[in-house]
Amino acid sequence: MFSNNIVENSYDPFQMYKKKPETASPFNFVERSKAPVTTGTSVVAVCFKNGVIIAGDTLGSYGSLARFRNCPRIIKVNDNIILGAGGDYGDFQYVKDLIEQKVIDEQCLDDGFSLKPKSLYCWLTRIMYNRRSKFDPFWNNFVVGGLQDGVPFLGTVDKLGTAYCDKIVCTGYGAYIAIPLLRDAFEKNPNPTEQEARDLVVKCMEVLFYRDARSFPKFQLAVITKEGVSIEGPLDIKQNWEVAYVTQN
Amino acid sequence: MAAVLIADYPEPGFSFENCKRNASFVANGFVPPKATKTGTTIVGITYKDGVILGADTRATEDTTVSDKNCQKIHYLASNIYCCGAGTAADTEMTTQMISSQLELHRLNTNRVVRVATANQMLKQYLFRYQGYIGAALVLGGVDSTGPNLYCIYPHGSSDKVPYTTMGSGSLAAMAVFESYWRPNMNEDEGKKLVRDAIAAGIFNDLGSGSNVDLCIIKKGTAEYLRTYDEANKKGVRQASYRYPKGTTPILTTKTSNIDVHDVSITYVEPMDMS
Amino acid sequence: MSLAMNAPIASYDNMCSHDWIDAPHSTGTSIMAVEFDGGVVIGADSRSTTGAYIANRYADKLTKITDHIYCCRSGSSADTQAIVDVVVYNLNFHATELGEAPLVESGAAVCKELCYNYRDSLMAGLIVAGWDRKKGGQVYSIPIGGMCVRQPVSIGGSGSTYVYGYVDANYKPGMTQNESVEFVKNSLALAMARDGSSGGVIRIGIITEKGIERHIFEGDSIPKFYEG
Amino acid sequence: MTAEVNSYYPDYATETPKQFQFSPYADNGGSVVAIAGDDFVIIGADSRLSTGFAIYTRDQNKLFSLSKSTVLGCSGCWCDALTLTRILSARMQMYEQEHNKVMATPAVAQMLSTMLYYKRFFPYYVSNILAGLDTDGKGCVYSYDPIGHCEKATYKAGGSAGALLQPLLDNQIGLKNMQNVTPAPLTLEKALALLKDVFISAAERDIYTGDKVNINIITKDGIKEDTFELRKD
Amino acid sequence: MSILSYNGSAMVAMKGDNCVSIATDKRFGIQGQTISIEFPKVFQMGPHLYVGLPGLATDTQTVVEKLNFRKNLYELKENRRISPKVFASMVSNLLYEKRFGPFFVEPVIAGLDPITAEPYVCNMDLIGCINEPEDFVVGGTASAQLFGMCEALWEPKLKPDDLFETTSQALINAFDRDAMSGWGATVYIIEKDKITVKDLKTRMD
Amino acid sequence: MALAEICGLQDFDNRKFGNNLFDDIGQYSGNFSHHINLAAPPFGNPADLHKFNKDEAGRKLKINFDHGTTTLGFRYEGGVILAVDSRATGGAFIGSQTMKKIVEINDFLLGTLAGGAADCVYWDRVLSKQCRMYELRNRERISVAAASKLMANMVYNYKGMGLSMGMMLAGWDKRGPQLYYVDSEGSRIPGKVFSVGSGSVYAFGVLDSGYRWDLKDEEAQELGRRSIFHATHRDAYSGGIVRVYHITPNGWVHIDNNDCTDMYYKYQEEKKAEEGK
Repeated sequence: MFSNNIVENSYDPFQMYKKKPETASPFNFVERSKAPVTTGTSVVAVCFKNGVIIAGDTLGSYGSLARFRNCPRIIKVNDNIILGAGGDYGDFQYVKDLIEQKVIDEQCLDDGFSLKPKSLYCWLTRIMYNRRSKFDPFWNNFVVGGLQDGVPFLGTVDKLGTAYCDKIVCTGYGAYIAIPLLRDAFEKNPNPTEQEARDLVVKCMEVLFYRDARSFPKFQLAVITKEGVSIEGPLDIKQNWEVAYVTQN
Repeated sequence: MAAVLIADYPEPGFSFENCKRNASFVANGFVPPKATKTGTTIVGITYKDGVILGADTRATEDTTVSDKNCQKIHYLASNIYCCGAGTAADTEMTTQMISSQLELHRLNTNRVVRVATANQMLKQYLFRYQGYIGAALVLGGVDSTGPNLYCIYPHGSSDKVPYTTMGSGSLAAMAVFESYWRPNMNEDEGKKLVRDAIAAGIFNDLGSGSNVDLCIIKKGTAEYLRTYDEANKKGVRQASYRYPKGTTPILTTKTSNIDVHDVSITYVEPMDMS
Repeated sequence: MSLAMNAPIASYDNMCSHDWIDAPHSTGTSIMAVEFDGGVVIGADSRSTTGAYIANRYADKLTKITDHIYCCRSGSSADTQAIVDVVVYNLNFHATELGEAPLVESGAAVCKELCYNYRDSLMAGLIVAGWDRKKGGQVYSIPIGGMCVRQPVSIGGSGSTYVYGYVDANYKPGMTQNESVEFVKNSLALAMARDGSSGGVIRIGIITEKGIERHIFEGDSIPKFYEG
Repeated sequence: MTAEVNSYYPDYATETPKQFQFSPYADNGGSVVAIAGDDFVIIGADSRLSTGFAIYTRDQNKLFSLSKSTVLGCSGCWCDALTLTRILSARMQMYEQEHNKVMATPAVAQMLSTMLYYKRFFPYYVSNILAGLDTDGKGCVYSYDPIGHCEKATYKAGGSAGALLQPLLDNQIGLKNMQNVTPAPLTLEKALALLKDVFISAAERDIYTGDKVNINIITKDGIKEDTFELRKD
Repeated sequence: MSILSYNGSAMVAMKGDNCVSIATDKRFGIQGQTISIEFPKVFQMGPHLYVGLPGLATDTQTVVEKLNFRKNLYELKENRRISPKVFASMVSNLLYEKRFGPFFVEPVIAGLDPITAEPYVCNMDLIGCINEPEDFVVGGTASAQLFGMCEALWEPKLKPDDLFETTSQALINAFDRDAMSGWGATVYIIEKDKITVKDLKTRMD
Repeated sequence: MALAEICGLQDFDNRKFGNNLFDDIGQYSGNFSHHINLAAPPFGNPADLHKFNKDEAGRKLKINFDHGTTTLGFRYEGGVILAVDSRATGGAFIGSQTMKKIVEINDFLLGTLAGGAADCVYWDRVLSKQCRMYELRNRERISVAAASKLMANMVYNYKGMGLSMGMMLAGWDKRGPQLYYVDSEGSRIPGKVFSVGSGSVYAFGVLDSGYRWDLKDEEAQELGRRSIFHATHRDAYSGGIVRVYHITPNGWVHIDNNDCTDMYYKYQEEKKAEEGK
């Protein structure tokens, strides 16, 4: 555009002798104003020696209202994959249906292959990016955990389609509160056992409950190992409030 | 406005004479520049004998590190120190000013100033400016009532707390405290905990970085440990980039000698400015 | 102080507009006070938030004005703290002039005066409660806007919206001290369970002729209700 | 904040779901440097993937090897980079199947430019640097702007610390502003040392550059990988 | 476009072994248009003290006048030369007074202490937050480029000659990548017994 | 889904995702088969792009498009002279000092580029393909007029959508030396003397004062060189090296490249020598 507006276009080769033509939008375009409504907060996930743990609380918040307190956000996709989600619950259910359909399709083929976590992760990246490119994103963060040919796999995709794999993945407030704890622990012990990993994740859920105003003291914890998938919960968060007695005015 | 021949002697307090001009710049589409922020992780805890304050040492301007080793723990009085986050100049100047007021207060009352006094002065000052002075502070000290720790928000509210964190790395540091803080820790445990909390900020928050500064305040003493821990070492360069003499093309050279003897450098006892 | 001018330096960094950096510090809050024969019961949660981040999970929103008058604060932390500081100063002065403890009504009146005069710039919802020799236990509610009304039971803060029904259904005039404590505890527990800006522990104060008696209910001692 | 949500009764306001401003882009940071020599080319990228003030991961390889002699370094909006490279490698596969030969670096360079320009009105916010050996085995570097303006160079820095990195390369490889220096052919050792040094400098000052540098050394024998640690803060 | 880059400037100051350097470009432009290539941006404030004021040219000139006034007043009152450190806090206070309507300059100060001859460099943001590092400070529109150059080039204990080369190379190569600054450069090397001012041959486009 | 459709809910079951790689390839590289077709953005006016170049936190993305700047061209007795600088800037950052701003479309046709670098280069490339196609179809070289018309028509399709280009097409065809100016607004103007880009005002100053129809070849080349040089000196966004091309009846000739720094100090010397006389 031959914009004379120095804010938007700090430099324009034609600014010396051209005026900006006043043009109205040539398209009759409906701005999408979709936004997350009922939302889930953080998901915490780590890889351990022979598997992956994903945890998330069971609250569906409607703004600051703790509206639905029994919303499971971690699902088993198949024997290879577990999936955790934060963000809009409606979008999550929609994607969940798609995935379930996908899994059923695979089963129908009955060719002995089943969906692997990396394929699901890749597929999620595509649908998230494509929806983002249509300006109609799924307002979710997905965390895919599983066993890729026996090796633990953990990856995440956000609403833009930004995807990465790491041994530690946390979304929402977890990215700020749980990640520092987990990174520190993993630096000291890069290959924790299942029990160590589980203790770590439970600790993170406790700290998240203390500091995230959209969290809830009941959570699910899914573990995937060679032995299979187990989704426990809702588990209660152990709380410590002893400091309240010394902070009284 | 002063007369033409008599220059205006600086008046105390803020001056707003550029405001209108600057607003017109903004109205004309120029982007107002950003001041240096201390993205910052600052923390404080109380322990058995007193208070430990901690801070990282990075100051940022947008995404550039403008100062790698700045001091974020400011002196307020011999028994009170204060960590600052937010707009760097604001925290610097605010604490300087309150420090001088506390000193006057000490001289007036002839007593060790109390932390609560410093807290009141700071929060009232910040409240007056309604958040426009962007200083988020962690105030700690020991006085006749024992160890005291406050966290003060830019809008002028404050909480008395046993442990607290502020700044962009506050969540990382708070995660450490929530996991490991307990009442009545001893000094070594306390130092380690504060170091760990600041390190969590340094490594996980991009606005915080470089080194860990600590300040341990006990009854009667305050120990400022500048660069308590160098969390990150600068990488070692592979090569040296010294240039042989004459590498840079020069147009003109002018040398003016300063005759050091001519300027009578007599040592003058400096006025006590402290 | 009029600094509302388009300050050409952003007052806080927008590089990373996160709640815990940008949002003003506020007590999202559920607060409550009930009169009973011989005193009042006041109660509050302990969560103070900046956006969705819990800046302080041990906050004490029951603030002392005099030995027998307390104030429950909701709204902006900075504003309410400043108001209370001024009120304390005024009432102390008033008490010195009078030579006796000020009335709860006076405390409420000073609060109201401030809230009303600065109604456009302050965000504060207060409940002033206490005991005095003249009228016994009293509760005054001073919501935003600076009105003041005495109520036998009053609730406030963002969490209160969820428990108006409960309070209406369960308040009975002439409750005893213990009944009142239970009532406050239950109401606050319900509010905290639904309101994300309220939570933590329940702080309760019982103000009688003897002064205040403080209690804390945390974790398992907070009453549990349906959590589906 | 409550006040914004309900300005009439802020006392009792409860936050309803916030109206989010959706932005299709994110700045995930990262820097890329490539230096070409007579019979080699090296390309390095830091491994920090971040957003705002948070680090997503410390170990994200931003170098995509497209063939045995071509490597692409991407930084910027990571979701765009992922898509771009995916399509690019798919296109290269198609080319290989159609022509029965691997696409040469200059051809990849042109194709990338065309692909970037396709999204002229909704660009990939990615700063790309393509490094490889041309058909004569000579090292070459191509740099791009987000909409596909491509320029061939012998050295180039891009990404979040591009402005910090580039002048030193100008000076040390381009021998700019120096008198009395005799240009000598660039050795691999010198190029590697310089690459590491510029990253050390950038990690000091750019918050989005750090953790680790992944280096690919491309010679006629193929691609050799190397890594180098940086500051972690 | 930021107000600070309206006129364009590049500045750097470095500590050496018993010496300091300060270097500046010479352009005065109005956005893309180069008006003058002889515009002073570094000013002598004492025998061993220099201040550079990169930023908006009108404020450069206003601030230097105000600083001269305050510095003279100080030296009259105290009857001694101002030390760089004291001068820095004077500048800082001047800028912070205008906290809510700032001058658009980001000063760079370099000097030797008049008594101990200790090298001193510092810079500050536009509202006066002082940064006193051990090595170098930069300012102006080319500051990103300067940061990159200086981080690589600076070494401790540089002798005046080496300091000159290092400072000059850092500055020239940095502003060669910045459209808004350049068009000649001046380097000041401040030693205890002499000041050396050199004009550099640079790109003029 | 009849009821749903009656109710106007076309997307009632929109679970069909075109998410295989093949669809993506088509979706993300459509201009491989149709060069003139670019992807439509998911927002109304493509010129509104700048509204979206912020991340979620409202921080501006730092990546800028490359811009190129001062170019000039003039016709005279001996043909057409084109002279350009070589600087590409992204914001205030100088991305390149060696950008090639003259595109060799064929042996008798040159294009210069100013404005968005990618815009110019892409469309020049499309144009050169079309010129070649024309040549194959019609067994004769395309005229400059026709080529410029093709160009103007192509970019006219995208008028108002944010393309930024001002180019000159110069060549020698049946009708002799030709010079056209084409820009992204759809203008196409034949003329004798043009200068385009932010440095053009300075270039015009020198160019106009020295221009005559009957210039000698060397004079004409020096005039072009000097005009660009003075523009680079005054304009922050122009610089690098000055490239001069001359179009003769036998096709174009690349005269020389000169670094602006060398030219500056050379001209300074000359000036000094003259003053000394």
